[in-house]
Amino acid sequence: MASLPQIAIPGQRLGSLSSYSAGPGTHVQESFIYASIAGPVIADPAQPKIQPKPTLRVSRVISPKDLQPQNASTSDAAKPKPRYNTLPAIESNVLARVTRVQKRQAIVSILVVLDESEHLTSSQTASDNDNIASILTSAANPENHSGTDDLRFQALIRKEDVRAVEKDRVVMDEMFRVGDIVRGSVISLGDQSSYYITTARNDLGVVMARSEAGNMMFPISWKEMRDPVTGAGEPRKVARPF
Amino acid sequence: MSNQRQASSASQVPHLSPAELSYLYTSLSLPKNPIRPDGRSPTQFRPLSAETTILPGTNGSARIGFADGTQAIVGVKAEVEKTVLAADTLDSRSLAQHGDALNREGEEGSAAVSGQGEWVQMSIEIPGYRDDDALPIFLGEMMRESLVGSVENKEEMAGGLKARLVINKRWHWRLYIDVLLLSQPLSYPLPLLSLTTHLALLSTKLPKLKSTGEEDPFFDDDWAAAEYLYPRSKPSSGPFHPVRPPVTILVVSVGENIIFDPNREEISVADAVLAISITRSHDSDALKLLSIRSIDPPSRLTQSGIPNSENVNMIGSTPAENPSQEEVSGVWRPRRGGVKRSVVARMIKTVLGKGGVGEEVLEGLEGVEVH
Amino acid sequence: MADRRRINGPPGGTRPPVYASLQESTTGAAQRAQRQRQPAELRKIFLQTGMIPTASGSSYLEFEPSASLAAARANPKSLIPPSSALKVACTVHGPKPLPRSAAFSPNLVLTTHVKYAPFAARKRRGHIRDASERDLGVHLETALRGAIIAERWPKSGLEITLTIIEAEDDRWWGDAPDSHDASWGLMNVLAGCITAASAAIADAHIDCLDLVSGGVAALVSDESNSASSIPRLMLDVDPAEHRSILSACVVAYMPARDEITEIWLKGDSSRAALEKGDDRSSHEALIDGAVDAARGANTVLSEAVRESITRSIAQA
Amino acid sequence: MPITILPPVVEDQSPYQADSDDSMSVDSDEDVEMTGVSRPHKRPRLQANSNIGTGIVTPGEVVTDDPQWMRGHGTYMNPLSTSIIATVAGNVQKTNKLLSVHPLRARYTPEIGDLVVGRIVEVQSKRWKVDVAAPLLAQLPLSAINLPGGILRRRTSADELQIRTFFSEGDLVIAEVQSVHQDGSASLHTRSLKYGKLRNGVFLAVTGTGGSGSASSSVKGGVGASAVGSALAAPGGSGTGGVVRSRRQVWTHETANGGGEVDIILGVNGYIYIYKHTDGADAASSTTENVSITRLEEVASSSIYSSQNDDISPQTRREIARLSQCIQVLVQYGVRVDEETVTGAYQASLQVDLEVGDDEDEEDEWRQEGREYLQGAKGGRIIQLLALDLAQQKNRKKA
Repeated sequence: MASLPQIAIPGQRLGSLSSYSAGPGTHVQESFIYASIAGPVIADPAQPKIQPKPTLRVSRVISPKDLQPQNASTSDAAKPKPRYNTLPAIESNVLARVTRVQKRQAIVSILVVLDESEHLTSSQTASDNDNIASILTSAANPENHSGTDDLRFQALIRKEDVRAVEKDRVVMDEMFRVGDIVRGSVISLGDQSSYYITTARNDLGVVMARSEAGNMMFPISWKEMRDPVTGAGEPRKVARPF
Repeated sequence: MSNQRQASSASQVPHLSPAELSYLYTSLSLPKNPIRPDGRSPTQFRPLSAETTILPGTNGSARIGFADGTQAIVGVKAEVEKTVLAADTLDSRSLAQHGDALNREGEEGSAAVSGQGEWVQMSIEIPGYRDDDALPIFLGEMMRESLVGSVENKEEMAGGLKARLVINKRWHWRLYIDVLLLSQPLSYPLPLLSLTTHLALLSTKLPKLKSTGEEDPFFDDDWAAAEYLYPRSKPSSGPFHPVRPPVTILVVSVGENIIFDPNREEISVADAVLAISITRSHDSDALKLLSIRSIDPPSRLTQSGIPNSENVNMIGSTPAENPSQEEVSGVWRPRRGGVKRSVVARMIKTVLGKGGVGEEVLEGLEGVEVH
Repeated sequence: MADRRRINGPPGGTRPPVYASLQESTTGAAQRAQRQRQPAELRKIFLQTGMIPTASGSSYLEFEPSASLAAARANPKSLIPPSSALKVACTVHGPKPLPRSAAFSPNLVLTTHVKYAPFAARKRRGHIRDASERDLGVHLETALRGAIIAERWPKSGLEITLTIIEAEDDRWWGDAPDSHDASWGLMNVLAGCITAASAAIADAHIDCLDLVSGGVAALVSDESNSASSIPRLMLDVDPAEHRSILSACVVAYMPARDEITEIWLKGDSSRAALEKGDDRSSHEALIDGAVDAARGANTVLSEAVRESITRSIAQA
Repeated sequence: MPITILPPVVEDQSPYQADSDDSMSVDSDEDVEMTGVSRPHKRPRLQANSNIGTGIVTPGEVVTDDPQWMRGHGTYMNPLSTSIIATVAGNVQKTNKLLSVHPLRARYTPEIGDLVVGRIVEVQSKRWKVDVAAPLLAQLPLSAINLPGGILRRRTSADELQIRTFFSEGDLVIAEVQSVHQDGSASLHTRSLKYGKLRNGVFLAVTGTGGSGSASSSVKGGVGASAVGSALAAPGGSGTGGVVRSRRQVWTHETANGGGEVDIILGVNGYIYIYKHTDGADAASSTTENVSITRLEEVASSSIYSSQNDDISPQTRREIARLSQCIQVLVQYGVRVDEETVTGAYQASLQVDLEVGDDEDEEDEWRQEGREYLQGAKGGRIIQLLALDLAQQKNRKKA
């Protein structure tokens, strides 16, 4: 097995299909694995039963921990990672802002696609939230609501996908309001334009919202949030806070 | 919608199912003897009907129709125009002439001798496309570049078409070639347009010049005395190598096979599409290559098929998270990548070679009666 | 079609002022730039990625100016620069959602815009894209589409914009127009655009089969009597340096797969002086020459991409 | 010779040549009329007592003044008079006392129960939009397809999410018209094992058919189709062709030259699909009695949404191409397309190959394999043979 290059550029031959299987960021040509994007090369170790061969991938995310896997713990003081063009895929978690609430569905625009690695280890999510805090605060700000939606992928939350229980009694207005930030999971790549998102899990739902009065609210139950200033509660499908 | 996508690219986006594409690709790539959907041999063109000089108001015209009903009409008009040097050139010699009278005799303004490519204007009208869409522009540039580029060194046609348009130092002909497709194209319209343009130019006549030298030009008003733009008379002796307008031929490669005049279905599974312009060589029987352009194969935009093993609607299938990248027989995969040099070379050879397709096409066109 | 929305410059373009000293010099020895390079020697290329922070990917490419330009600068005889060298900026936006009206696409929808800056060439260009710019866009799209793995990005669009800041000359400025046929500079521009766009796409982390680069080769004849001389094959020609270019070829080439994604050859390639024992036909030699030039550009390209990824890792 | 360039065809026949075959105006159930009735050059005006139901009428022409007739499609009545006036150009048809004009050339008008071949053009959240050559796109609701895993299964929202895995843009489907809406657009269903996604073959669109089989597809200036056709006294007269509603729209054809069995679907809408016969589907449909419903579903659904082709031998591909060409020849010469004519043309094409094969030199290697281009001079010969064949059959029937 030839040694792997640390960094690959598109078109660079990484290894043979006989010793590796091809992961994201690579493609196969005549039984060899080639890189298809530029970035650090990572060989995920083989998992018995599911994946007999180690999987080769080229990472889109450039973070120091990918380069020094042995001292991953030292990289906890994660600086903002440059994030590149992740397309929503089925089962990827996203943060989205609600742009319209209709009787049978809510329309949201996807702000950011969260990394798979990040929802695997919950300890990482905290730092992950730091990373995207700036996106969220600016997105939750009512002044920033116009304009950039055309550049974001649109998604739908259908009424039946809002929560797992009492599906028939869902009233969309009591679940989401325009401007809310929602954590959701992609369930379908959908039709021409929209993706489909579900929030029917405890950890999914509204993560940030402003009250009628315009104040940031905090969650008090799985279906209510409260304005710290006025003390008024508003119904929401709330994501379990961490 | 689909029109919008068409407009963004020079090739048409096909609407075929993955199963159809796969069937076609396999049929066309059968080693040695591809099966074309309409039973033609790989080098066979669709039959067409042609006539020339159909428009009395033009200097030359032609019409070609395919059996499927698509027709193209080309009209050629010529106008006399005063020669002006382009504003962006500082012709050193014209400057020199001011100061240096000695140079005058020896060097003429070269533009006046060789003609300018701008004197040939070409416009293509295709129903369903705006005139600034990619397809008409791409086709127009493609046909014009081989037309003005065909430099010949033969006596009657020295300097090619451009030079033929020179009347004298101060006057020249301007040629307008207007190409009209009568219906929305059912296949890539290049061969149709090119063949029609060829015939129209063959039939183009310019009035006989009566003036001589540098005087203002005047012409014989007897149309019967007019001369062909591309001379048709045979020399009394010696081999006959007529000067002819170029022809652009569409060639595709599918697998190992090379296929001519593809219809829409065939082009949508092609690995590579080339437009090759050729003309007769002036000093031998061989053909001359004028230009090659690759055309974006529409197969790159197609939808891939799903192998049964990954189809969620199949019993016992396992929908793969990361779709496998290996080829499965019977499953269409959009073409990706380019074309090998050896394939390009073979495509050119099939066109140019002795007794090749190019020769036969030109021969066929020569057989069309020109009044 | 006149542009009514803007106030345009004079319609015919402007001539640079002509001074007496120029006339003297033109009557004297010819000032034509001379090719200093070997026939197979390429111009140096400057290429850097990530110059435009707001774009998903970007690059800037510059060809090394002809040696005669430096000489002319050092010892100005004329106000007119003897040659120009390509400068291109490329931005990539996306992948982003397709417009609402667009139909479903299983693949990444690529759109390319090639635009000359108004001041890019000796003659001023308008703001509206003309036929040759659209034509370039089509060629570029063909070249790139073959390299991109489009099915990885369903329902998304990618917009590639190339701004040509300085174009290549089509001929030496002192020659009359069309004395040896048109727009050879366009082919150099296309080759540069392909290389630049490829770098920007890699910078945007769009999946590609390979880095695709552009290269140009031409058959040139430098003797004044072009009929008798035998044209020679040269790589990466600067049209300003040659009296007569008979034919030229530009390819977009992927070295890892040895495949051509775009080829554009034009002109009379029937005669060429090849080395003895070389039994290729001259157009094949021309295509091979262009591929060699593209290989050369590819070394710069891959180095630039590698450099940019190392840089971003260092920052992380 | 790779290129054939023909002089343009001058159509100098009598202008009324198209209606030389009067019997075509009658119900299309009848067999093709062979006798070319020569008509007087000047057509009599159709007036009150004249012979109604003959020939071609043009829009605005009075079909009849006789009040005993009821007006049908393609006609209108001035409220102030009793005369029935044509609104389209076409053949007059009488059904009992109903008088209608069948357009010579029209787009397909869907009718309930029609078997159609369609192409998916758009995927919406709960239905597909399907091109069936009608003026409006037809719709295929998600609820009108067979869901994999059992016919009795309820449609779930999960099915909605993966609607694209059943059919997606470009896919060809064979379906039946379930209902026709007010605006003339159709709703389709594929709730039968006969229906579903098409693969293993080629698609062919017969242009300009109006469903009920009135079409003129000969193109002026095309490759001499109509001229040659009429010279050979094409059966069915010129001016009609395309697919007609008939007893069998789908059948299996046993091909020659080792091509095996090939299925042909003639969609009433003029879309045709020719594909390799697969035993799997056949087994499923023919053994309906023996297999339990759920088992049957399993068998059928193993191929119903597949987009993977089976292995198809070159011989089969060649015969599929031959069949497709035969249909094209039929259309070119204005002959209606149904099982009888397609089978006849196929046999004729084999015969033509034998004829040609005898006297042709070996000069052209491409001609060896019997996969020549049929649409040319050979097309004419095929039609000639077909006409003979059909005439004989008819005589036999009469006798």
